[in-house]
Amino acid sequence: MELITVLQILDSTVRLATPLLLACLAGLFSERAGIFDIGLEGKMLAAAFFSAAIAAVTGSVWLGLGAGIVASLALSGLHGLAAITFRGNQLISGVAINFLAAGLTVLIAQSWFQQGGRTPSLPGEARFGQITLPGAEALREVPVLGPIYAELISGHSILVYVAFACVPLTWWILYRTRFGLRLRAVGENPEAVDTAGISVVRLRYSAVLICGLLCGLAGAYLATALQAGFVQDMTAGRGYIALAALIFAKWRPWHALYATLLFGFLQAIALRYQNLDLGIVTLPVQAMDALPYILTVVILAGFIGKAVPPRAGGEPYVKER
Amino acid sequence: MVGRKVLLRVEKTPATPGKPVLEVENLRVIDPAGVERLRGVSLNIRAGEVLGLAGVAGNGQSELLEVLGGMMRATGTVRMNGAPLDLSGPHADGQSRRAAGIAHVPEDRQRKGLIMDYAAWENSVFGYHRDPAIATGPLMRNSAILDHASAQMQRFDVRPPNPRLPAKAFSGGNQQKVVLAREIERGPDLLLIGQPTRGVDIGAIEFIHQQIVALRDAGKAILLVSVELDEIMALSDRIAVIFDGRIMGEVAAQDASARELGLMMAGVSTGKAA
Amino acid sequence: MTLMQTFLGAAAATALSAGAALAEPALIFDLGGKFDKSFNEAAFNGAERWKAETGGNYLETVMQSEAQREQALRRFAEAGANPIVTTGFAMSDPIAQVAPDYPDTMFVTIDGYVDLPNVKVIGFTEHEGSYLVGMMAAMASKSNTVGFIGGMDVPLIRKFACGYAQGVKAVNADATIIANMTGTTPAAWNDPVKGSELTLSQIGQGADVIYAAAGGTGVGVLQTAADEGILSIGVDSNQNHLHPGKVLTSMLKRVDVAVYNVMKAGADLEAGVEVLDLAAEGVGYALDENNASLVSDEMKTAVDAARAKIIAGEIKVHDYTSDDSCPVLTF
Amino acid sequence: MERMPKWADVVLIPLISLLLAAVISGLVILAIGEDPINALNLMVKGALGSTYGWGYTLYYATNFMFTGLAVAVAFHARLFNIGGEGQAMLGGLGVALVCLYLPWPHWSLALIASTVGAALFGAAWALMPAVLQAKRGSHIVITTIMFNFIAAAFLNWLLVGPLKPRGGMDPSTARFPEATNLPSLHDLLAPLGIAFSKAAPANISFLIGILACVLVWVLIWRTRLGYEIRAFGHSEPAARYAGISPTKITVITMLISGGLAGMMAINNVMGEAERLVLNATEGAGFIGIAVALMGRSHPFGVFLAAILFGFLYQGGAELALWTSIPRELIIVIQALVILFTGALDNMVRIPLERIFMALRRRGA
Repeated sequence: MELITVLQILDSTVRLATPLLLACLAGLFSERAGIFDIGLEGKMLAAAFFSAAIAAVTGSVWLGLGAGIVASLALSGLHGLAAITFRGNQLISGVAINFLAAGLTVLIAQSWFQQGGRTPSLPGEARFGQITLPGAEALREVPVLGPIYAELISGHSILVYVAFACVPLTWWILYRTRFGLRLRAVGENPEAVDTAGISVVRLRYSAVLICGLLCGLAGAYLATALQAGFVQDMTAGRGYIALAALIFAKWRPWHALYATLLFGFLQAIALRYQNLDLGIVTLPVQAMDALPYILTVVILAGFIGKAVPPRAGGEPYVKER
Repeated sequence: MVGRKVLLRVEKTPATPGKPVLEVENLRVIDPAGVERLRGVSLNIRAGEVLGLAGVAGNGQSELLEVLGGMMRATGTVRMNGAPLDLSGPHADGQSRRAAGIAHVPEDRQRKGLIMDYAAWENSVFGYHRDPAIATGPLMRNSAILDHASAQMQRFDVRPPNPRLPAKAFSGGNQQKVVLAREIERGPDLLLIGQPTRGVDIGAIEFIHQQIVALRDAGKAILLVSVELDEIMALSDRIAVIFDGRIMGEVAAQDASARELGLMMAGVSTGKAA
Repeated sequence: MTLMQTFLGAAAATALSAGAALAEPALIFDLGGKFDKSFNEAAFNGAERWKAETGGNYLETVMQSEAQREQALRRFAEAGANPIVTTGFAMSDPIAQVAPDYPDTMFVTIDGYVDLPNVKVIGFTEHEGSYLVGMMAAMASKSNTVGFIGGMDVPLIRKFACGYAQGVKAVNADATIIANMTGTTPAAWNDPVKGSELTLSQIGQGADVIYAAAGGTGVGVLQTAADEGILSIGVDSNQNHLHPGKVLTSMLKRVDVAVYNVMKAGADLEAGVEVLDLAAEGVGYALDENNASLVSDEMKTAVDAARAKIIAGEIKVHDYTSDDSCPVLTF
Repeated sequence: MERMPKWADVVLIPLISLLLAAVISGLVILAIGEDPINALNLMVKGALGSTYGWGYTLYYATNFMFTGLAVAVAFHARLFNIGGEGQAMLGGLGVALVCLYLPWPHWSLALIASTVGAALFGAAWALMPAVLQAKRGSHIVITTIMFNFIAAAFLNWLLVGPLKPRGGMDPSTARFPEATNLPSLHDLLAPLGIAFSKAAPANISFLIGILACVLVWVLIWRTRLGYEIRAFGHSEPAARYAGISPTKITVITMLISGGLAGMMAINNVMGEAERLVLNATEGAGFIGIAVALMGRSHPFGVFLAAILFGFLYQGGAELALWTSIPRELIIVIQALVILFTGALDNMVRIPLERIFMALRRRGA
């Protein structure tokens, strides 16, 4: 394969991995604090719709981004209410949120724009444009490194750079701040955190809201950067792939980056090639679509190291009286 | 606590031990975290005697009960009526233990001995629900079980004697009576009983103790585990002390002093080890 | 049930009239949706034109999944709608199942094929229209590489691709044609993300004009082509206005005319097969103020000449579906 | 002590949850500028106002009975089988293979074989997640979600490839032979002199659905296996104490659950479509979650909740035809039911318990 083809596939990998990465880090915060979240998909979808709708109405992508984050935070708040305050089943709450978002976005979109559950296509200023990094054009002619810099590293929307910056930031928050220490502790042993006089409820709500914020970015990226508007069910299972990536990464930030890049790469390949000829076998596109899930099951089966979730995950914390 | 001491003078005749029922040799358990919980325990119990196992909670007595009850895997040898028990294979489970004549009143009756949401009658066959006598093919004979439970509750003075109430609706003592009734009415050769009176009201304590003694007098072997030293001393014929997964020593009940047992429980060897 | 109705009786007036909507035409849009800016939207426009001109009313629904097709047909037939117009080849099989149960109702399939006495089949000569826009693509291309992005990989879409490729080769026998299909399921009609990625891929391979015959997926193709500064060609509806000055032309497939005509004919509609070709203006290319600057006089002359020759039978454009093969393009 | 009477738990709480969901749905309808009363009226008329409407309502209800029972059985063992969708898809494959590749002299024999085929394929799809949960402790929710996607990709591949008949354009199998077509309610009721719509797809599978409800009731409350499943669901340590193998119960329960989900295919694939199409399940596997929660995992409750959701589904489809309310309204209602009866159960329960406690104190 030529360098330019490889670069294009990698470029596409970066674009497609970005929403997965943001959602995966979102899930990481929530689950590290002991709140399972299978509602990533729904939050992303709601954010995608509201960011596109507000961007379309106001013409400002930044207002759109804000609206997307607010929508995602609202659903996060609902999840927190169910999972933390009312100590309900976190999984069921996540399922409900996914359906709520799937239904409401279309319902509202239809009533608002009357375009069969879409938003109008966004014009230039209502979208995140591509950022050309300094020197990209000048360096383009440099062999190998030039194209890599100009094609692969430069020329993405701001949210892509934000997403990648979130990885070290997440690592730093989790492992280098007191908040991060407590957050991890509350996911492993909430009793101990409680005994230390720290509010389990407040910690868990913060985690859930950070999750909402990141899902909001992911959704807004889909609708206002990757695409120019919202279409029905545009997340297309990305929330679940992010969840799979989270397991794949064993709830660690840097590994989340690698896992989402891998899954983004698989998507990029599946988008370009209907059938992938590997010489010996021809892999149908469906196999590539299913590959992230199959890999996750393999990981779960423990054939490639065991994925152990945070110990207190999924259990509502009931204070001993 | 003063009143309790008075109550603990259990009326009983000297034991007349028969043939060995349970023989335990070199039993070892390593928990999932890699910590050795039982470090080569050996003991035996004969028909018609109560062996009390004294010890501070967390020194391996729970693991011993769970291994003998079929809830935990172990290595070593255990013989029941001379026949070896499966400690780590497919038959290391509660059903096989019951078939071998072992009954078990678990320490944590609310989490293990009972299903708190099941009605008393459903709990009255818990663990014995595969008994062909209470089933027709795959179906359970619920009305027969209900009648049987009702009668059993009368005999064991469970209050209120309503078999349709869920287990969680009963007081601690009455819950324990439901468990005890279930475990001893079938006449097991060996009864494992852990913390028989924890969280049980005074009236029920006396009743439960009488039942244990009556079972002994009927020629059954009993392994009693309790953190209440008084209870151990009042009910046992022989007392073994466990510390850090090892048997520190064993004394006849009539020779035992609380001080000596207390030292052994703290890990101090008194030189009288059996 | 009766209690419920009594209880709710007061508000029932509008509901009752809805159920009694007799002999109104009905329109069933295929997966991809009514606002795909392309195939289904053309049908919608036709129906709206009929509505505006006649003041009549029509029933409509949009397919959400494969499994709903039969129910939608039956529901409209039960409600007395006539004719029932459907878009997309996938309705063939459900119509074949349902139509015999309602012999007095006329069913119309656009792009499908059902041989029954109460079914009207409307087809188009998409290969001819595609041939014309293929010529334009070849003339507009500077890199001598043009692209084609299809929706679901079915013979019908290959028919588009093959006609297009023949048009390209007619102008420039050395031109390279890159053809991709979005997918193998109906989801391929509505996957703008994938459309966008395929566009980038084709641009990477040198394409500077890309023809999208992919329903809603094409929206992503046209968007990305405009973003990346190359030309695109729309399909079915006139899509020139989506990105003025950046869409070379659109291959018109007058689904709107077809829908308008059958609705106008109403219950008098006759069964049988009707093929709307170049001569009938069933297919063609779009020229308006949005692409006027892109279409040179030379281009227009050449294409119009070819159009006349095709109608006259002097140029034969090979139809992929006639023998499931294409002489100038391999898939 | 019981904090409130059993009837309150079984009847009152679901009703209040449903009411909350209905009120919020009504507000949503108001918000998009439609009249909720009119909408409800349309739904009632469309779903229950004719035998045609009933035919569709019962057809959907049959789907939801199977998927609802599937989720309910797993719930009894405290397993959350979110994979009903994938299991039902595979069930469809089972039915398709049985109907297409074996010769059948009569529909009754084909139905028996298809039911077995559907159950086996559905159960097989639940096997891996069950084993992983039992042996490896991998969370069954995650694995069943993954298996839903894998099932979708697998069927996608089959339907555009190996199973698509020659010359077919859309991704589906060939039509099943005439002999495998199931009698519809129209055919079944005609001998009794009841005129039932010929067009509606409700068929004999509805009766099998009811039978499945009864059998699941027997299984859960009358058999040793059911006793063990429930015991395991209430307390795993207690189950181990009683000699109930957690591994065995997890696997068996999931096999039953997957089998039930798979059996849905005799209704939608064999009874209605008479061929296997893409996405034949239409989300019924997920609606099973709402149905099981609403029905308190009791087969009779599942039956009622399935009818309710059948009504919502058919009524919602009617709404989409006659008003500008999209069909997605059903998804919103479904989400709200899951939210209130599942995740926010305590929000309804805690105040209600307080009321009952207060009433009891006053009464005492």
